[in-house]
Amino acid sequence: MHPLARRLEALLFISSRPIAADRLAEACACTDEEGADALQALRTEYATGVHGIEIRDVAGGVTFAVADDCAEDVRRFTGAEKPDELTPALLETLAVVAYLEPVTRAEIAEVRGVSSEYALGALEERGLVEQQGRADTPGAPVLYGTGERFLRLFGLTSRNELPPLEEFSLGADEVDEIRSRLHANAERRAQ
Amino acid sequence: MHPLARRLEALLFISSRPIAADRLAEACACTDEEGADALQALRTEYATGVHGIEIRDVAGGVTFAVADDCAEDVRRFTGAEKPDELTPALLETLAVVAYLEPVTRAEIAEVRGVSSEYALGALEERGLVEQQGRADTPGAPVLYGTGERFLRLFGLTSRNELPPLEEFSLGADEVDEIRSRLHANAERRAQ
Amino acid sequence: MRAEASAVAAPPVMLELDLDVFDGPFDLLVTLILRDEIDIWEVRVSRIIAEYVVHLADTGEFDLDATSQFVVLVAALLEMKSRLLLEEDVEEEFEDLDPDEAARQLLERLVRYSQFRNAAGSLRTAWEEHSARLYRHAPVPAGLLRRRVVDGALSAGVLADALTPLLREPPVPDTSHLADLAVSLVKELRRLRLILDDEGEFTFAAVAPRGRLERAVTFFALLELHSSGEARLRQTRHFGDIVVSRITAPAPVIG
Repeated sequence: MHPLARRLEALLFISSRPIAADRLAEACACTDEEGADALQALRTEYATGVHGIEIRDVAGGVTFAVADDCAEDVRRFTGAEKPDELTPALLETLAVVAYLEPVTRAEIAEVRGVSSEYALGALEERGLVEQQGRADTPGAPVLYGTGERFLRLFGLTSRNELPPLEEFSLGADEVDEIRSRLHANAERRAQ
Repeated sequence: MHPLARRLEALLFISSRPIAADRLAEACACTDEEGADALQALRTEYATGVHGIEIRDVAGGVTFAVADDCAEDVRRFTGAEKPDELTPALLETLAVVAYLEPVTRAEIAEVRGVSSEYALGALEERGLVEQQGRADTPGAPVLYGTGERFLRLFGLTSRNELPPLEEFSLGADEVDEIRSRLHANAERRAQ
Repeated sequence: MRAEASAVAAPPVMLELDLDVFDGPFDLLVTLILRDEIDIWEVRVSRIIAEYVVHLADTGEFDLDATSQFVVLVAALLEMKSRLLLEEDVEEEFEDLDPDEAARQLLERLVRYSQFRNAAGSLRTAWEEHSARLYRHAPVPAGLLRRRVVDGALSAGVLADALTPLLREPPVPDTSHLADLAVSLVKELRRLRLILDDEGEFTFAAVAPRGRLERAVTFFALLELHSSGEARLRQTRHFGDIVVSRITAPAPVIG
């Protein structure tokens, strides 16, 4: 194998976190181009199905992960459990944080229409949401955001990979339907 | 690569401790002979100089380790890494492990009242908590405990030096009493 | 809407009421209010609470489910009342806000919220595909660590501190203030009526006691005075002081 690729392999093996391409080059004291070539060689070596581990691009870097078809054996052996399911309330709160971060608890509550204190606590405990300082507004409320673990568990390289929020807009029909229902209500109340 | 060798590779990659040869066969649900063949195939694949990691035989079994000629890159990389803080959730989990070890994941979750999967993983990553075999109870859950790095970080020579819980006049050696009190409180909190 | 849903789902609160405007089971009263068949202004929430406290004392049975249900419904009634109270001010402030405009604003909020709800759906798909993937969580062997672990970098005392909160018994929830509240609400009403008779007008800040709970009781008493038509409440800006003025003439002095 490419000598530089071997060194990258050792780094990826040892690090518990994904490593960005420029940090890899830095650690190997090589140019970015040499690093990119070596990484390409490593990707070829670890193409799907060849080894029991694969190269994954997540959370702003590169990392090794167990190949999907070997995961069951590993899980049985290590007793590792799958992460707990996320309830709809947790997923919804997480979506608000991920799209609006840095975001305060009050802003989250405003979007969701309900207090999200419990959901935020549960997401923090699971390491999916973290406190990222305080806002410069009166009361200096805590700002929440997502971190590396969020990207990893959702298979994202960066938050930019989240589909644009506009993609999730309601269809024109649905908006019309809600509008007419609201108008009917307003009229009834005005009478 | 040999399909069974891929599964062994995944197991060795994920495990932070050496795995005994007979346990490898068991984990892959194959005969000892098949296991030995697969391991031999893996040894050939990872013969010195081929990859950045190698297979080593150490006390207790087989493990992956960084190839000697790649060690300097790894050191350069770890030297540049920033130390992580221990968040309150991590400290609490670490305290539960330190005072109750050996302890299962389920027991930690019960006394803390929240799933501690993420916290345990993060502590393992930092080398503060390690897997120490399996319990003799149904499902043979993994037992967690602290290790040498934990003692050094906290300036202890042995676990007997853990500070007594003064408010409760419990000594560090009174594990049974700490355990039963934690469980009683967990139950009360769940009501 | 939420109160309506829970009224269907949870066990009924077995409480017979005998109020000026209504005579029958509590659940029926709530249903009638929700259907706009009884005006909530006519209902004195403090009376309902007082009756429930008496009911609990009489039966000597404490049904946790039914009581939680009762608290939820009473809270819903109070919320409706306080909203109605605020409506006057809101209308003054946004005189131009016609029903169509209100509907438009609500629509905007709903549309925005539904984007996030749908985004949560797409996150679920990603979670199902990626969350179970296995990464290595192993410490770097000591020989490969340039940044060595510093002996005693952390004090062992923090471990004891971290464990201590878990060893402390969780406090028993104190519900005694529920009964106290009902009693002091009656007392507080009496006090405010006396001030109103004497002064004709006063402000919330001038009469409210110090404690948070006590202030809440004073506030509920104001709501009662308003609903019974005894006083008019004015608040010129949000979180500003509330001016309370007498509506009914004081009883004529005879002889």
